[in-house]
This record gives sequence, C-alpha cells and structure tokens, in this order.
Amino acid sequence: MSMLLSTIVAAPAIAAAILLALPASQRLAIRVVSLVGAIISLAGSVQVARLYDRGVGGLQLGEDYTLVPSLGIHLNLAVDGWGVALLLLTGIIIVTGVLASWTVARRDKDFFVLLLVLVAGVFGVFVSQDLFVFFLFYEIAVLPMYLLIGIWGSSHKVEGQGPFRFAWRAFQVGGKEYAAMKLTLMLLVGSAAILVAILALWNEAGGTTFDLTALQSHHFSRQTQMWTFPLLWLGFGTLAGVFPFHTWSPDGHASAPTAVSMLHAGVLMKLGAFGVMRIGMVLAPDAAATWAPIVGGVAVINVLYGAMCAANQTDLKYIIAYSSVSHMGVVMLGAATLNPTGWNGAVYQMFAHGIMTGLFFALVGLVYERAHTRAIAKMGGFSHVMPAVGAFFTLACLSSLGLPGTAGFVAEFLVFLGAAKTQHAWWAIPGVLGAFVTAVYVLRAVKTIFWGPKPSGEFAHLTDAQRTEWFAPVMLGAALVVFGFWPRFLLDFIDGTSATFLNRIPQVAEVFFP
Amino acid sequence: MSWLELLSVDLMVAGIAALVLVLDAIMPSKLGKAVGWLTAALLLGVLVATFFVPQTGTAPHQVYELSPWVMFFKRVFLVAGILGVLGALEWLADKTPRRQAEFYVLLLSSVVGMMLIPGARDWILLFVAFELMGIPLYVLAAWAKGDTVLGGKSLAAEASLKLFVTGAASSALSLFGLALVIGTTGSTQIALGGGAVTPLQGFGMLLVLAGFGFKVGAVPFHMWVPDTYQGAPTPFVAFLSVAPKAGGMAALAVVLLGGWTQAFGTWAPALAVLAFASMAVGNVFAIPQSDVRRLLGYSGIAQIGYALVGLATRTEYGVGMTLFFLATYVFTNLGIFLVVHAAAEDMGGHSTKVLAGLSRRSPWLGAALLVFLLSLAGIPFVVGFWAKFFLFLAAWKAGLTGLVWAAVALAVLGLFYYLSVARSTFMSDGSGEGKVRPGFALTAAIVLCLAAVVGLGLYPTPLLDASMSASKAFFTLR
Amino acid sequence: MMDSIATSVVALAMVLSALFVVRAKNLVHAVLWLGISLAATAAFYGMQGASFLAGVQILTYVGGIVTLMIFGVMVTRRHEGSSVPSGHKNGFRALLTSLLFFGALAAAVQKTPLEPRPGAALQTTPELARALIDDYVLPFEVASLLLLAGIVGAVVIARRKDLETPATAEGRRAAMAEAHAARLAAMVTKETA
Amino acid sequence: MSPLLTLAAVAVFAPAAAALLLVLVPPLRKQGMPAAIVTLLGSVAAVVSAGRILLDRLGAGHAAESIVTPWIIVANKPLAELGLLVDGTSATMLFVVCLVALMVQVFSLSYMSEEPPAAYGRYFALHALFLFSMNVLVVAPNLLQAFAGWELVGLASYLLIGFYFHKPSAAKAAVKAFWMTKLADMGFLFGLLWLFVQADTFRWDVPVSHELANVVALMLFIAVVGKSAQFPLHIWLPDAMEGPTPVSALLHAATMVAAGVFLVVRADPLFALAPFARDVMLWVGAITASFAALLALVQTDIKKVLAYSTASQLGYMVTALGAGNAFAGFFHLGTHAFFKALLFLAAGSVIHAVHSNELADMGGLRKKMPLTATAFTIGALSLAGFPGFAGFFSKDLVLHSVEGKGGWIPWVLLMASAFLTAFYMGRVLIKAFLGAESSKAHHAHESGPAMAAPLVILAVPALGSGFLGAWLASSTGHEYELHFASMTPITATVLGLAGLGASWVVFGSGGTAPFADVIARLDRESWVDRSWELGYRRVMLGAAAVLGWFDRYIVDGVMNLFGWAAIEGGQKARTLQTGLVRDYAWALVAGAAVLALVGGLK
Amino acid sequence: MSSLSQFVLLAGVLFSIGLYGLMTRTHAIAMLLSIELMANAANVLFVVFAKAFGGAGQIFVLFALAITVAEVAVGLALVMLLYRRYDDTLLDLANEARE
Repeated sequence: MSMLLSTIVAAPAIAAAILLALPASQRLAIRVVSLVGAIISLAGSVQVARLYDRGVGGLQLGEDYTLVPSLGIHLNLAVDGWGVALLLLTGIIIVTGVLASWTVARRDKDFFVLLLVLVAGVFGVFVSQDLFVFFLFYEIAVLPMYLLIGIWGSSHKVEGQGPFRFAWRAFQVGGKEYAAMKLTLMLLVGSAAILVAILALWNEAGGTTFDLTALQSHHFSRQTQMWTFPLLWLGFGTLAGVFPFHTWSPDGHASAPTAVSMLHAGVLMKLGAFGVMRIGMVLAPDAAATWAPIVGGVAVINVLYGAMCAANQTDLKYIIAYSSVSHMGVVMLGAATLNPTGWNGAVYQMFAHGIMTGLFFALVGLVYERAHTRAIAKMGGFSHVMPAVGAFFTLACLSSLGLPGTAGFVAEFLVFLGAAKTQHAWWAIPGVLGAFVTAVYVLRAVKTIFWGPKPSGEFAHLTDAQRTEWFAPVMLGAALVVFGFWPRFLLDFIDGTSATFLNRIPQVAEVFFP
Repeated sequence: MSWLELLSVDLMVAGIAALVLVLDAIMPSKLGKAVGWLTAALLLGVLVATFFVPQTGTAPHQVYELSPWVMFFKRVFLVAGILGVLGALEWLADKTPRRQAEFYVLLLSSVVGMMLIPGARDWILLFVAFELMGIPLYVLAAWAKGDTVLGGKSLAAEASLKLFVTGAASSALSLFGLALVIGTTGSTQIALGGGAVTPLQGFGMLLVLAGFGFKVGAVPFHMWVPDTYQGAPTPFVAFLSVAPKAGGMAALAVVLLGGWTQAFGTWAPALAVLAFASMAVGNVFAIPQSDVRRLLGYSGIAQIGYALVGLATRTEYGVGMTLFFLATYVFTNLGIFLVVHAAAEDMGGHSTKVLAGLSRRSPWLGAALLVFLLSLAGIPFVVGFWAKFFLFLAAWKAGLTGLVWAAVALAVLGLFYYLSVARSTFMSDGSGEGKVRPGFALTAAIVLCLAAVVGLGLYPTPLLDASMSASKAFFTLR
Repeated sequence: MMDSIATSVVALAMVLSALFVVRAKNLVHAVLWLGISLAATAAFYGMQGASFLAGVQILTYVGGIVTLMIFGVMVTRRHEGSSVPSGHKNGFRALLTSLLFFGALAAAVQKTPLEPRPGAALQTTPELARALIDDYVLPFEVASLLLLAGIVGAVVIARRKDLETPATAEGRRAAMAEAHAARLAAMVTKETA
Repeated sequence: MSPLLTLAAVAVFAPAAAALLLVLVPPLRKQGMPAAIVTLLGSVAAVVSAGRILLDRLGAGHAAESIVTPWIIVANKPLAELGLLVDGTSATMLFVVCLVALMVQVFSLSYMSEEPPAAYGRYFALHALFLFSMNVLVVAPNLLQAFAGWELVGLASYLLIGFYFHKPSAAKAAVKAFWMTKLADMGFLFGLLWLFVQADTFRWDVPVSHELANVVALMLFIAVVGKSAQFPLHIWLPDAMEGPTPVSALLHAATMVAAGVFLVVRADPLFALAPFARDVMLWVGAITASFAALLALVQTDIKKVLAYSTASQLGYMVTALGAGNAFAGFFHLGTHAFFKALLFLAAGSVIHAVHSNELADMGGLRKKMPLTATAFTIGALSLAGFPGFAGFFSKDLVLHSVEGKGGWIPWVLLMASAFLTAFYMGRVLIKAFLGAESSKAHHAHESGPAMAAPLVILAVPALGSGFLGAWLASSTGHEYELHFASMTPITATVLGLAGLGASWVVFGSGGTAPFADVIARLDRESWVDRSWELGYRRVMLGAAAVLGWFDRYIVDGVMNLFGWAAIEGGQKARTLQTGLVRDYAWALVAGAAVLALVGGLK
Repeated sequence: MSSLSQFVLLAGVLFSIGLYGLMTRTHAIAMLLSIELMANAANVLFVVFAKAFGGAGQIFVLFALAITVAEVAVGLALVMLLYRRYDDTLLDLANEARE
C-alpha cells in the first residue's frame, strides 16, 4: 500500500505541528518549514499524476485506515482523475501561497499554522473516499478561514442603504471581522445542510458504511434523492458561491490577506463545486437530472450577474472576488450539463480558475502591499514601475475572459459546448455573454491600473516583484499558458472519471454511453 | 465476596473524604496545598483501581446493579473530580486557605452521590444519591462568600441561593411525582414492569422528569444556570458544569430507559420538547452575553439539549453516543472554564472585553481556549465534532429527523457566539499587559483536558468503543 | 363516620394552615402556621395508621425544622420587633399556575380509577426497622453521608470568621447598609414605574 | 509528416519559438536589438518556408495536405484537434502574411529605433507573437483552431495598439478594439457551438442543412464584421491607428483585419449553403465600402484616411464574398495586403520624417522623399484601381462578381466607392506630396535603407501581383477570367480616372471636398460610435450599477437581516431572564405543570 | 369519588398551596417554608398510597424527611449568607449577575 496520498495530506499538518513547537521568533525557520511542507505536498501531487494510470482510470493509489470501526468510518484515501487535477491545483496554490505570504509580519507563526491546517483539509477532501472523512476534511478546510481573515485581514467601511439599512447597525459591514463571521457562518450553514443530507443518505444505505464506492452502488430512493440533492447543492454550493449564497465571497475575499484569498478563491471554492458534483450529483443521480434545469439556471445567473457586479466595482479585490463568483458559475453550469463535455469543462474550469484567481490575488497582494490602496481609480500607469506585475495581471485577465491559449478558454469552451448540447441550449448564451462582460471589466481594470502616464507622487517609486514574490506569478502564469496550450495534460485524467460518474445518471448514460 | 465489594470504588472515594476531614481536624493549618494534591492523587489511584475491581454484580434486593455501564460513569465522574480538584487547588489555597479540606470533602461527597446513580435500581437509593450529589453543590456554589469577586461584586449568595431554591423546589416536585408513580405501584423498584400507564402515573412521571430536568439544566428548568455559573467560583463551576450534568443524564437514562421503557409514549415527546427547547433557548440567549461564564452557561444549556436528543433516541446506539458526548463534554467544558478561570485571575475579569488579547498575553492559553471553543462548536479534529456528529447519526437512525434538523441549524447559531469569544480572545490584541501565568495544578488540569480533546478528536475510537459497550451493557441488563 | 369527620377536620386544618403559611404577612406567623400544618399532618398520619411516621414528623418537622426556621428568622431580621414582612408578589400569576397544576392533577385523578388494593397493609414499625437496615441499608448509609455533607456545608457557610477581621466586617456592614438602602430605593422606583 | 507539412510547421513555430524565447529570457528582450534579431530570424524562416510551400503548390492544383492531433478529449474521443492544413488558399495566405510581416518588421527596425530598448524588445516580441497567431489561423484545419488563432491575433492587436500605453488615447483605443472584436467574436463562438451541437464537428467542409448553414454562417459573419471592421462595428479601426504605423500596416491593413475575409473564404463550403447569410454580407460589405470611403474623404490624419480606406476595401472583399465569389474576395485580399502595407509603410516613412500624422503638416514631400513618394503613388494607384496595377485586377473581379446582385444597388455602391477611392487617394497624394512644403516637411528627408528596402520590395507585388490571378485561381481551385471588354471594368476604370481627375481639380487648387462639413460631422459625431458609447455607458454600466447595488444592499442586506435578527433576538430574549428567583420558580412550576398536564391527559 | 382520590386531591391542594407560596414569596425563608409545604404534601401522598397499595411508602417518607432536614440546614445557612451580603433576606436583592 503506497503512502503517497497520506503523505500529501499529512505533510502540511505535520509542518503545522512542527511550527507549533517552534518559537515564534524563528521567523525564517517558520517559513522554511511551511514551504517544505507545501513542497512535499506539491511533489507528492506531481508524483500522483505520474503514477496514476490513465488507461485504467477509476480509483487508484488507495490507502485504507480504520478510523471508527463501529460506525464503518474509514480513513479511505484514493484518487480518481478529478482528484489528480485538483491535487495538482492545490499543490501549486499552496506553494505559491506560502511564498506569497513570505512577508506576513504579524503573528506569522499562527498564520502559517492555520494556512497549513487549512490546506491539509483541502487535500484531504480531494482524496477522501469515505463520505464522513470527506465531510471532516471539508469542515477543517472551512474554519481556519475565520481566523485567517479575522486576524490578518483588512477592513473598510460600507454605509447602509436600501430597505435593510437598519440591519447595518448590528455590525460593521465591510470590516474584516464582519467578513470573517459572515463567511464562516454562511459556509457552516451550508455544511449543516450537507450534514443532514449525509445523515439521510447514510441511513438509507443501511447505516453501516460511509464508503463512497459502496454508497455509489446503492440506489437511493427517488424521494430521498429529491430532497437531499438540493441540500447538497446549496450546502456545497454556498462555498462555490451559488447565487444568492455568494454574498460571503466578495467581502470575504476582499478582506482576506493575499495567500488566504488565493487559497480560498483558488481552491476552497472548488471544494464546493467538487462536492456538488462528486457527492451531490453522483450519489443522487436521478435528482441531479431532475434538478439540473434549476442548477443550470442559477449557474447562468451566477455567470452573468457576477460579471455585471464585477463591472460595477471600484475596489480591485472586489472585482476579482465577483469575477470568482462569475467563474464559479461557469463551473456550476458545467456541472448542470450532466454530459461529459460539460463535466470535463467544469473540472477543468476548477483548475483553470484556481490558477487564474490565485494569480490574480497574488498580484493584487503585490500591488496592495506597495500602493496601500485597492481603489483602482487612484492607480494608473503602474506598468511603468512594475512591468512584470502588469504583464502577469494581463495574462490572468486573458485567461479570465477565456482567450484561447490560456487554460480558461479550454474550460469555458467545454462548459459552453456542454451547455449547448443540453436541452437547455440557451444556457450557453448568458455564459458567453458573461465571458464578454468579463473582457470588459478586466481589460478596463488593466487599462486603469497599469496603463496611462507614468505615475507620479506616492506611486512613482513603487517596485516590481522582488525575490520570493516572483515565484507565485511565474509558476501560476506558466501553468495558465501550459495548460491552455496543451489541455490534455489534465483532460486525460479528468475525462475518464467524468465518464465513470456520469454513467450513474441513467438519463445521461443512455445518451452518451450507449 | 461481600456485596460491599460492588461499591468498592464509591467506598474508596467516601474514604478519601473521611481521610481529608480527619487530616484537617488533626492538623488544620499545616496542610496547605498538600491536601488538594493528596486528594487528586488518591482519586487518580481510585481511577486506576476501577480497572481492577469487580465490573459486574447485583446487590441484594435489586437495589444496585454494577455493570460496565456503571463503571463508565464512575470513571467519568472520577476524571471530572480529579480535574475539578486540580483546577480549584491553587485558587482554594490562595483565596480560602482555611477551608480547603471542606471543599474537597463536599466535592467528594457529591462525586459519591453521582457514582451511585447509574447503578441504582431502587428509587430510594436513586433519590438519596441524587440529593447527595446535589446538596454539596449548593454549598460549593457559595464558596467565595467572603472575598470580593473579580469585577467587584460578590455573587456567591446569589449564585448559591438561586441554585438552592430552584433545586429544592424541583426536588419537591419530583418527590411529589415520585409519590404518584411508586405509590400507585407499591414498589420502589425503578423498573416499572408492563401494564398501561395510568394518567396519574403519567402526571407523576413528567413531574419526575421535570425534577431531573432541573439538574441537567434543561429548559424551562434552566434559569439558575447562567446566574450560578457567573456567580459561583469558576473552578467549581468547571466541575458543576459537567459532572452533575452527567449525573443527571445518568439518572434520566436509568429511569426513563431502564425503568420506564414501556411508558415511553408518556415521556418521549416531553423529552424531545425539552431537548429542542434547551437547544433553542441556550443558543439564542447565549448570543448577546458579554460575560464568558454566563455565555458558557447558556451554551451548557444548549449542549445538554444535544445530549437529550441522544436519550430521546431510546436506542442502544443513541445512548452510546450520548455517553460519548458526556464524556467528551467533561473534558471540553471543564477545560474551557479552567482556561477562563486562569485567564480571568490574571486579567481581572470574565467579560469578553477584559479577556481580549488573551492569546497575545499567553499564546498557549489562547490556543487552548480556541480549541475548547471549537470543540463546543463541533468543528472537526477536536472531539466535540465527533460527539455531535455521532449524536446526530444516532438520532437520524432512530427517526428523530426533525430534532436533527433543529439541532444542526441551532449548532450553526451556536457558532456565532463561540466565534465571538474566539474573536475577542484569539483575534483582538486587547489592551492589558503582562503574562498570564496559571499555577502548576491548574496548568496540569488544562493540559490534560486539552490533550484529551485533541487526542480523542484525532482518534475517538477507544472512547467510542467504551461508550458503546457501556450502552450495550445497560441495554442488556435493563 | 366519626373517622371521616375527624379526617375532614384534620384535612381542613392542614389546608387552612398551609394557606396561612403562604399568605401570612408576618413571617414569624407563617412559620408558626407551618408548624400547625405539619402537626396536623402528623395527626393525619396517625389516622392513616402510620403512627411511627407521625412521631417522626412531630420530632423532626415540628420540633426541629420549625424551630430552626424561627431561629433563622430571628437571626436575619433587620429590625427589632416581632413583625418580619414575608413579601408577596405576582399573586395572580402564581394563582393561575397553581390552579393549572391542581387542575391537571384533578383531571388525572378523575381519569384514574383508584381502588385500594385489597389486603395491602401498612408496614408496622418493626417491619419498617427491618426494611431500613436490610432492604434499604445502602440508601440508609448514603443518607448518613448526605447528612454529614449537609452539616459540613451548613457549618462552612454559616461560619463567619474565614477571612474577615471584626474591623473589616464592620466596615463592610456599614457600606452594605448604605448600598441596601440604595437598592431598595431603586427597586421601589422600578416597581412604581 | 510530409516535407510540406514540416515546412508549414516551421512557418508556424519559428515565430512561436522567437516569441517564447523572448518571453522566457527577459534580458534578451530588454536589450532591444537582440530581440529584433530573434524575431526577424523567426520571420525569415517563416517566409522561406512559406515561399517554398507556395512554389510547391504552384503546380499541385488544389490538393490539400493536412495533419491533426487530438487537443481536447471528451468521452475518450477527440473533441477538438489541432493541426496543419496546407492547400492553395493557406499557402498563398501564409506567404502573403509572412512576407508582409517580414517587410514590416524590417521597416520597424529603423522606424522604432527611438524607443527605449525594453520597449523595442517588447515590440518585436509582440510581432513574433502576432505572426505565430496569424499563421495558426491561416493553417487551421478546422474552425476551432481558426478561432484560437483568431482570438490570438486579436490579443496581438490589442497589445500592439496599446504599445504606447502611456498615452491614454492609445490605451483607450486598444481596449476599444478588443471589446468590439470580442463582442463580435461571440458570434464566432456561438456559431462554433451551434455547429458542433448540430453536426458534431468543427471541420471546414461539413455538409449541413441550409437552415443550419444560414445560422452558423450568420454567426460567423458577425465575427467577421468585428474583425474586418465592417459596418457597424468598424469604429475601432480608425482608433486603432494609435498604434505604431508599422503595426497599422501589418495588422490593421494587410493581414489581421483580412482574417475575416480569409475565414469566409476558408468556410466557403459552409457559406455556399447559406444564401441568406451571403445576402447579408453583400449588403453589409457594400454599405461599409461606400460609407468608409466617404469618411476617408474628410480625414486630416493620413493614417485615418488609410484606415477608412482599409475598411472600405474590406467592404469590397466582403461584398464579393456575399456575391458568392470567394475567389474575388481572396484575390483582392492578397493584392490589398501588398498595396495597403506599402501605403502604410510609406505613410510611416513620411510620419517618421515629419513627426506628425496630420496631412496639413505635410506637403511637397515628393522632392524631399522621392522614393517614398513613388512608393506611395504606386500604392495609391493600385488602390484606386488604375489599370495595370494590382488593385485594378482584383477590384475588377470583385465588381464583376457583384453584377446584378441585390438589384444592382451593391454594384452601384461599389462603383461610387471606386470613384471616391480614387478621389480621396488623389487628395492624399496631392496634400502630402505635391503642393507647397509645410514647415515640418521642410526638414524631412528620406529614411535609411531599412525603411526603404521594404518599400521597394512591397512595391513589386503592389504593381504586379494582379497578374498572378490566374495562377492563384488554379491553385485554389477556382475559375478565373478577365473581363476587360465588359461594362464593369470600363465603368470602374472611368470612374477611377474621374476620381483622380476630380481630386486634381478640387484639391490641386487647395480646395476642400464638396459637402466636407456634412461628411465631417458624420464622422466626428458619428452616431455609430455614439450609439456604441451609449450602449456601453448607459446600458451595460448602468445595468452593472443597478445589479451592483442590488447585490450590496438587497442580497447582502437580506443576509445582514439574518445576522441582525439573531443579535436583536438575543438582546430581546435576555430580558426574559429577569434574575428574580420567584420568576425562576414560576418558570419551573409552569413548565412542570404543563409537562404534567400533558403526561396526565395522555 | 373514593376517599383515596380525595386524599390524593388533598395532597394536591397542599402541594399547590406550596407552589403558590414558592412563586409569590420574596423573603428567602418564606420560600423555604413553601418548599417544606410541598415536601410535606408529597409525604402525605406517600403515606396515603402506602396505606392503599402497600409497599415502602413510609420508608420513602423517612428518607425524604432526612433529606429535607439536610436541605433546610443548608438553606438556612445560605439565607444567613444572603443576609450578611445584602443586610436583608429579600431574594429579589440577589440579582446582580445579569447585566
């Protein structure tokens, strides 16, 4: 039995444990330990991709440890093709995230501990083949966010308006604590819904095992599926930013420190979408088919609405945050297609958006650290002083608007194609429109921030990326282009797994896999 | 073998109490902290001894029945007693140096009472044990009678009187109910046997339930909880908040599931209502609280609501999960109160405002508090998560889906105030200066709790297996 | 017939004196009414054939507890004189709740057929004694521990000398008297408002 | 892989290698000149390969060679493929593109020499990127790859227009160009999606129903309208002149904007099945040709004249395509690429000399810059359709194909445009090269050999490529016939000469065009531009503002409402706990009484 | 109505009176008195039932008496504490915890 997967999951956790033992004054050691933990995970993920036999497909590299025998809970780890892609994503993001956090000054030990714990949870979710353990890791991945944002975040103020103005009295809207609390509570309301659904499914399958493979082979009654699926969809979907439960995301991402935004938008939101597909749609296939029109309908709202909201923002982080809402809509749209094209696209979009938004937030962090403002109206001509940042930002924008040659294109194209293939072909229209609106707001942002006359005054002496700051943009940018030009590096993994899962949806299986 | 052997553990604890009393009488002024250490050490010895004494057996006249179920509870109470003693040790020596021994005697008496509950098969024994558990608590709640409590107000009288008056009243209520139940059957055996429940018996049963409800702090018999938690000495509250609750739950289990099995139609709906009301009221009322002890009081009400859900399942599974919940609750809640106590002693108060910046002034205490809070909130890899999750599993399996829905939703609400405490202690920097340095015994107690909460969080199986086999024993023997 | 009249008289005494206990304005009177009620109860026990209990009732309750109460009232009274206000608030709410309770009980009694079991006999005093040291020896021992704990507890609480010197106690007393006046005033204004 | 395909691969990947090298090795790029050398090497390799392919194609008829590899896999089957397709069309286009690109790059060596090294390097890196992208499009074996190349050239265009990103006007123009083309590209994407959904392929020559063909062709045509600056999406092209002049020559005149025409030529099998789409193209092309020609008449900026002229000429090509003669459009594309590139480079030479784009700053340059003047004149005459020049042949073919279509109206419009073309080119010639010298022109002088050589080289095909029509037709599999004796060429020639003559009459004496005010207003306050502006600011940003507000204060407001309710509820609830023991007792008793009541009545 | 039912109701009346006192009294000792009434009513019930159905009702009463004594002892001590703290024995005074 290979220990590869458990190594990937445990490396960050062990690194965090070592950090706990280190004195807070050992600042370099803290960073090095964190980085080593992250790199081990990344290397492990790469190794997983190498070892995974695409020809065979299915679950591979399995490990099984009994956790709670009396309840049939096993720490059952294995990867499928989706897992490979998402492990790679997480590995890349955490390594770059650690590097992007090199300059965290306050309570840095705590910061890295929480960051590593969080990422251990994320890795865990992607390799868990036990529903309970899946949920366990899912929760772990969600909670450190509260502290990460609450302690290291940044605040601003939003004045109350509109009919619910009075509710503004209760808290400081826009503050980091508000953002952290809103994020955590909304996500945990989501987990509560998931929990109930899990209980119901577990109980109906006999109440003896949480093993996903076993649960998959159990055909749940249509009635159970019909009410558990929406719970799973909205529960996980809250993390994936499904409208109208996306509202934690802009505030959360805007308030979060760089690496946290990277991880959160880059990886955590994918956890939500992954959950909807891997748990919701696979375990409740009939309901998924029945609910698909609504899931897809909401997803296209997400795409277009998120893009339009982003177009209205003046704060750089809010732009990126809303763009995440929009792009996660693409993922959910892909999921709702219930065909291999759309599903490949959805998973690919998870990867592509993860990398892209990681790059975005890393760069925004760089800019913010230097300019100390996120109001794009105040910026201008930054390409004169930080050309590389400008170039990478543009690259991220291009992927974001789905330019061929970037990973974003492959993903969005597949999703739109998948959508067009369904009975609800109109889904593709708002989808593509959303991509256009994205082009409008991202390029406007590039123009405003990076183009224009050479900055003067306080911005005249800003510097380009330096030393460790280079890693994140270079790695992520390269990933965007490489996986954009040659998507098969990942698609070959993803494709086999999508097919396996879709086979479970009878209506779909008939059409695509006769 | 005398049947007294069945009670060896209880006798040992009573013996410790006697020893402490005698020692105090012989050399009252020389003992100092030693008496506390001695008590803790001896209790630890008893805890070890529980593994070597008879594990099963029945006393004559079916008054008492020893089983793994009973041993499980005994160990839980012993652990709570040890941690309670350790937690209070330094505070006692510092604040009330002249009545340390009495504190331990009363605490141990209460522990003896608790330990007798789960094995009781006769109403008289159960009732007396229940009161033995309760009466010392009235006194202990008033322990800080003379000194000015942190924050300026001495709340000892208020804390203990509220506990006492409501406690005595609920004793009377359950006595009246009991008269209705056992008077009409003519037997003091708890086991009710078959036959229909007459309305008068039903009336009585629910009065008894109300009386027990008081002890576990279930709504609407919970009103004393916040006031007492806030006013009584914190190290004692740490004990009060867990051990008597477990005792009350044991009594409920013995009576409802062991004795009145056939009459579930009468009490099961009421239990569900109590569970729901406790979860709802506890979670909602906790939100605006600024005093951490008071907040934890409401939190405790809510937590007991969850445990009641476990009992309401009426299944071996559910009871096992409840045992697991209670055992972990001992570590979690004792731990959190001890941390709050340690912090408050050096920071000068128990409000969230005063405790702000704890983790800056003492990183490990801040982290410990965070861990306990997360455990109470039910976040993974600390034991509270498993506890809640297992309960929900059992409840769902038993068909109590409505309660699970409510419990899950209210658990999220609970997060709101747990995180508020974390926000203050872990996130904000606060204004005070200086380290927070709890004494050795207190540190030891906190570390033990922390180790249990984290360790069981990572690998809950041993405790779960113990709980399940205890529950199994209970259901086999009843 | 005589029996039932006597029982009725005793019962009436029990109820009336109980009513006075909860309605008497003077606490000292209330305690004395309690004594009468308990004594009437002892008489009731006697009529029910529980003569041993009747004796115990007189000894512990009337002789012990009531005396203790009187003592307590006297020690804690604020002013010289025999009148101690016993306080009475929320009477209507309490009345309704009590009636609810009693109504519920009455309904339950109404619905329950209560026929004495033929042949059932009250335990005689020797039987009681045997039961106490045989069947219920364990609870008996536990009860002794309970009494011990009660005594220790009562002593610890009632004892005054722990931390205070007479001087500080005097100062505290003065301060408290002041605070008390203020609190009472506050309560009065709150009530009137 | 056959040698031919290997050559095609070289043509595609040599510029790609250059671009990649310049991206990955920043020092190389930042040095400036090394970057130019790398790019030029790539382009030379591409030109040589493309030339070799073209020679090979000379006698090969229209046989195609191709190779593909799976690019996107779905359900274990290739959904999309990448590859190379070499036939007459792509071979010709490849050569034209590579040659013009090389010429422009050589020209730029000198033209851009005043830029700082880093910018110089960036410029050439972008050129390499462009050439790669364009070649990807040209050799595309299917619509999807064509789309990829299509978008990538759009990117190159965006980056090159925004080359002077410190100028707000350039920044704005770049973004505008991208937005407008991207807007139109949605049509391409929808077309692709719909085609694939219905026909399950991205092949160029998929047999489909008329209905589907019409829909897909129309969708594709929307993209063509954007990329090839057809009415009403033409407005980005004049603004795109903010980019360096060689960029305008290459992207916004010769190659990239012609990609739209190339796409239609490539997808001819599809368009052949789509009569309705063709009708639309006919009209849109004709309107654009005449409208843009009219606007070209009043421009004072030499590059803008050429830009409108480009739009107008693209209109010609589109009309031809709409008329069903893809070859005419393709032929005109080829000749236009040469003479328009020549015109732009010559204009660039002038601009370089006088440091101004304004016609008013020029004048009498024929003496100072004879070579440039000659080159410009050749280009202008070719554009005006002067007999014997390249433009004459291709334009003739276009006009001929339109005969009788659409009730002769498109034909009339194109004829009018032919007159206008000659008229405005005459105007530019006269204003820039004849007449009195302006103060700025006084110091002008001919540029160095790096700028002169491309002019000379490009002048050759601008003059003579018209004679290659028959050969081109045979290698692309079309019929080609000259119709000198018919009405159309004669009318066109007469009108062209008349235009030149009229311009001599009107402008030779320093006059202005008739109705200049009216036309100028049509241009500056163009309702087309303003409509788009309005659409963007009012409709899109307006909707965005509304939705943004809705999200912040309604959606979020509802969430805040929950939080508020929890906090307020807690605050309200705590007053229930009075702290009075009798209240506690009451709760206890009442609770117990209710419980007992239920228990007793059960 | 049988005499047994009447006796049960008698106990109920006594208990309800105790409840009433518990809920209305503000003086700590008066509350204690009410609780004594309640306990006494329960004892009455025990005795009544013991006579009707046999069983260990009387034993229970004995234990209940013992417990009551302990409770009263502790209770009175607490009342003293209250008095010392507030210089009065009104329970309403003990309301400082809640803010």
